[in-house]
Amino acid sequence: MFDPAAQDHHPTLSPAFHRERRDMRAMGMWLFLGSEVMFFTAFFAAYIVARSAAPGFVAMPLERGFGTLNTIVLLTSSLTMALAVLNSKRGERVKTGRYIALTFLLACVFLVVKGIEYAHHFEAGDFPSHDIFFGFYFLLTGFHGLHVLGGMITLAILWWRNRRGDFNKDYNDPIEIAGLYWHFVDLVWIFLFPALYLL
Amino acid sequence: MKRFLSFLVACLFLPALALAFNTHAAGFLPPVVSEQGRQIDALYGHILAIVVVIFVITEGILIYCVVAFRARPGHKARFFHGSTGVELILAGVPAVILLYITVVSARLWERLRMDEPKNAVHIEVLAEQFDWNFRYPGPDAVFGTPDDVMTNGECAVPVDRQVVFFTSSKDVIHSFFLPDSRVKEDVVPGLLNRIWTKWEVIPVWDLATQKRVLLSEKDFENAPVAFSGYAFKSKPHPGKKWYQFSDSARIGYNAYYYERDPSAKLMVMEHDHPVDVAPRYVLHYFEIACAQLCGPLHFAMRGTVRVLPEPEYEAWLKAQPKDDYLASKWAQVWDGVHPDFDRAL
Amino acid sequence: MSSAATTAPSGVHDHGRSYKAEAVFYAEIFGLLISLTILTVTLSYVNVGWALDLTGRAPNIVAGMLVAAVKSSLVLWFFMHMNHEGRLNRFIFAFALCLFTLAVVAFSSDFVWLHTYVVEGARAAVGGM
Amino acid sequence: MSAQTIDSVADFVHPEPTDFFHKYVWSYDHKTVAKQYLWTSLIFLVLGGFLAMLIRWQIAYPGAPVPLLGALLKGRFIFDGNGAVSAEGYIQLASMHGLVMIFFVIIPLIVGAFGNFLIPLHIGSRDVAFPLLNALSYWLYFVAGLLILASFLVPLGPAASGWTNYPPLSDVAGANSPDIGMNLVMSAVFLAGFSSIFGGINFLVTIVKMRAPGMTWMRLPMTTWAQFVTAIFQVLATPMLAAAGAMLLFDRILHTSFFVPRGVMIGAAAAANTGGGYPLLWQHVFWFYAHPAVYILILPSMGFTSDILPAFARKPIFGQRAMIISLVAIMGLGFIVWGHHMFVSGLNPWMGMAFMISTIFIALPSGVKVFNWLGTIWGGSLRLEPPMLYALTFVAMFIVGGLSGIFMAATPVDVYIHDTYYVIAHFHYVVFGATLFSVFAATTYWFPKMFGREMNRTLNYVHWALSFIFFNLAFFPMHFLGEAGHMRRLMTSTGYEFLNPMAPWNEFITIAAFCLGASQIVFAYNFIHSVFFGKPAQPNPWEASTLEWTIPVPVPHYNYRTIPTVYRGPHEYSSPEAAPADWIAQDAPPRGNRAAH
Repeated sequence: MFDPAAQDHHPTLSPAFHRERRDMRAMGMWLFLGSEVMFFTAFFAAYIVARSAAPGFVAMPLERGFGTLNTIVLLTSSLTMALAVLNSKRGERVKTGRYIALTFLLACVFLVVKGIEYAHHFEAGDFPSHDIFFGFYFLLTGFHGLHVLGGMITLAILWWRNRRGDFNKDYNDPIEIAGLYWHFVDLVWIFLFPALYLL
Repeated sequence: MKRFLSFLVACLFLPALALAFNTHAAGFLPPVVSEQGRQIDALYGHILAIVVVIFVITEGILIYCVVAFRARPGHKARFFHGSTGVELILAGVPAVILLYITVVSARLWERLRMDEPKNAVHIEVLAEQFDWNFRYPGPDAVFGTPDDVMTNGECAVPVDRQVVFFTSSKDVIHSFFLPDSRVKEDVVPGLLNRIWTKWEVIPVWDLATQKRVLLSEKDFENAPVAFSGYAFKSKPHPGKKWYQFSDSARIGYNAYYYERDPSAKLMVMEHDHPVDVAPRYVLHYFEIACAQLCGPLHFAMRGTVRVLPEPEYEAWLKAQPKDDYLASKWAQVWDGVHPDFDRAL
Repeated sequence: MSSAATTAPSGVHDHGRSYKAEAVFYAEIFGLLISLTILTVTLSYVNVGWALDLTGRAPNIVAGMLVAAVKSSLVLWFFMHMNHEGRLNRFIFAFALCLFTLAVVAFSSDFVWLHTYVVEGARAAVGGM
Repeated sequence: MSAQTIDSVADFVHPEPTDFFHKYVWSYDHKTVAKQYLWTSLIFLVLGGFLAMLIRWQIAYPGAPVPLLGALLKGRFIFDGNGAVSAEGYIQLASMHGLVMIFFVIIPLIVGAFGNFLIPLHIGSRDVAFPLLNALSYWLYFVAGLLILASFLVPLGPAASGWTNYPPLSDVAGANSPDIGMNLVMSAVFLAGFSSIFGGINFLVTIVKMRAPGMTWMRLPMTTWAQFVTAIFQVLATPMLAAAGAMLLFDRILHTSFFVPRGVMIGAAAAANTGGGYPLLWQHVFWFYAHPAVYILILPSMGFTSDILPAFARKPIFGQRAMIISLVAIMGLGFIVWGHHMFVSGLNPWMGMAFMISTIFIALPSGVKVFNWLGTIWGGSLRLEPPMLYALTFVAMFIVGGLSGIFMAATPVDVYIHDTYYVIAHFHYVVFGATLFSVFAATTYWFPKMFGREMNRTLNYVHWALSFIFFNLAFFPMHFLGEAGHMRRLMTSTGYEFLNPMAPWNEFITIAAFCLGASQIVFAYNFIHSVFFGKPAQPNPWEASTLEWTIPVPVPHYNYRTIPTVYRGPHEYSSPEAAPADWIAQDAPPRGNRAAH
């Protein structure tokens, strides 16, 4: 009989426990993604309002080449993340580690490309205070970049825990939850890319 | 028993409050001077009546329950979970009342904000941190031309004519609030808001009773009103900048205006020659207040509206001095940035 | 070894497909996403409304948003396993998206009215300066 | 010793901390986190109340030096040269009173403290879903509190543009808004927002996934139902505040111009922001959050009342299904009524019409709830203990607050009474009269379970009587001020002639407010004294039937030795099944004489 008072520090957790825990964490992450949707709602609503109602609003030309490259990089990282989750579900520790590392690298590429773009803008003098379009550009891509950075930190921790062997076929929901978050970051970029660069 | 009595006494306080609320409430609304204001007051009284009835019934039930169903030996609580029939009534009756209030309010809201009056007097209002500036189009009926009349802190309007205010702000959000005619609209920088009203009475100050009196245009004709010199000066002390807070002249302005010693002779004008008639009234004004927090001196941002009959209104317009400081203020903000009212964003 | 792997007990939404099939499926989704990206970039160079000879940006904007919506629902449905999530998680995300549309529609409808009523209205009211 | 195998999350318990640090400071236990929230928000309540009294002093006696503090702090903080409240200081007082009370007192108190303590106990679980996230959200709130306190000590003082921070006043440098203090306060609100988002996520997952067997949605106590709807508001509305805060901080620091239109001139100098933004955008995004926020402020209190009234009327709640339906209705409507804060702010008149209709119909669920509370106490046998008195006052004051809200929902009337003391009377009746009285009710009701000791009953009666009388004397005359058109946030009304007749009322309100502040000392003394020296309490002093009363006092670390199975609703008082006694616990096995409800 389970006696809560006699709790020792290393209880063994059964697969049923992990499945329940995974469902709770998935619901928690979906709620967090719901709140993130609302966070970016405010920015997108403000951007759409500024474009539709401001007579003086000029959509400044941005480097579409970098934008497209970034989109492809993020989509690839979504693929590698999905494969990492798939492998961790199959208990393939080595492959999972490799795919997490690949996702991490792609995220670095994304940030580097973003950095180059920012550098070009700063050289051309397009600071956020310069024009309201650039205010929105730096606001949207800045906060998206912060979310990518947050995702990278989580991926690094997961890669290290995976190398240490924490995960197995039963217990792998941290990677799956991080996958949810990463796909959401990619989702935001999918909407952000046409809004800022193309239209 | 002691516990219950103290509760009962405290609860009797509520119905007394309700009665006080009812009788005293109507007393605080300032006397209304515009047609819209009367409609708003009527709607307010209407909703107040409904609300006080609901208030007395529900609080009464609450107090009755506490008295009748208090725990006492031999009294058992009845066990029931509630019936959907009662629920429907409890939801239906308020729904009908609320629907009625919605319909009444919607009709009045449409009259207040949606049909702008035609051929009205147009006045531009430029709010700035802690002051109101007004501009009239002048004879050529076009704003931004040299013949415009500009004043600071004080504007005159003809009585019994629709007046449309175009309000915008130079720095932060203010709010153009006329308490007597129940008008209020925020003044947002970068946006041209329009608010309109019509004054039906002329405010005059009764020197005998030291009280404000509201005269209709007809009574104003044959009332012994003194047009003292100060009625036309927008600033009592030409030399001083009178809107700085530190100099309390601004707050004291109305005190100065009325505490003239009785011996000072008031000049009563009949068209253009003085007449020695003992004046009973002096021209008075309605106040403009700022209702939106706009900075530390938000409380001192006060303007005045002089309501005048038509001829006096024209005379007042002509008598306004040209002030290039005011003109520069308009040029910088109003015409410089938003030449053709293109103030959307 | 991989055969044992396929029947992972804790694979909550493991639909029995082999690892190979699963990976290929993901690759197909990825290919679709990349092609949609290329489509949306090419669309941006073209005046989408030429068939109805519409000038202005509206058709481009609508096309761009439609493609973005398709791409995001692909990612949402397959990569994030929304197809296997419980009804509750779908409801949460759907409710957030409804609030997104509510916010966007409400905010912009206030400002669009302003642009037409205030600017034109003002000019008309004062004799069209 | 054989390692224990745990096969269900309900059995997982964090090992009990032993040393002081893990027991009280960095603790995962929802009961300790609740007490941390409780003590911190009570401290901020004292600060907020103190700011309110300074405001009232300045309104009643404009320019008069503040009695004790004025001479002491001449020239510093919010005091001017001769110890009176300065013009900038008054606006900072008003803004910080609002900000501190809403973000740092009420939300942490009713959602952080009581939500944390009660939800796991009410649903029969050992802890919340994510204990680490629970501790994190408290410490985020704690850091935000430090930032708020720091903003008082910064040279130009804290925020000075109202708790709503409308730009361009809060946005453009030089428009009399303090520089660093405003940034500190905005980032504090930003952090407190994330603290409540994480709290909301935690509670939603706990309520949905960790209920004891047999605890169906209809058997859930009303407190947990209210916390469920509040958590949804928190998770989906608070991010809008974070985003609006981020845009405002971008404007203030990077001089972008999201909310600053073209051509803004402060005095003679042009604003640093280039312009192109739009001030009403902030109001839309802010109020999209802030109206759900004011429901976050009231819903948990409705939950407490819906649980306390049946317990002391010894009778099940009247129409539990209708109560739950109105809760869900409030959740639905809560998101579409934010425009009623902007009727006179240049909003499109047609949208004013739309928001009027949705606002008037959000009064319906509240009305249904009030009638159901009256139905609950109708026919009961009321034990007039202190928690019952406070809960009845909640109902009485919520009726007044709700009814005065209808005036503002009718748009033409709101044109006149917007931004006047009528609005202040309305929300203080709802926030102080309803929510804070229900916090007193919840504190006195669950004090034995929280601290294992009893509060002094007579002191509670004294506090209730004093607070009730002085509350009404202080806030009811504000309706009269509102009717006279007295604007809010006015440092002094002596400048306006149409407000001269209102000066005696202002002084009357100030005196009543000071007495109200003094009468809170009774409760503070009673609370602190009883925590350490109160009489030891029994597990179920009120003979209540919800799950938390079935466990020993003080509550063990693991809450339930064995997870209870639930057989009936939360308020089965004086039901035939209970036969001799007039209550039966939720987890008592069903007796033959009546089918479990």
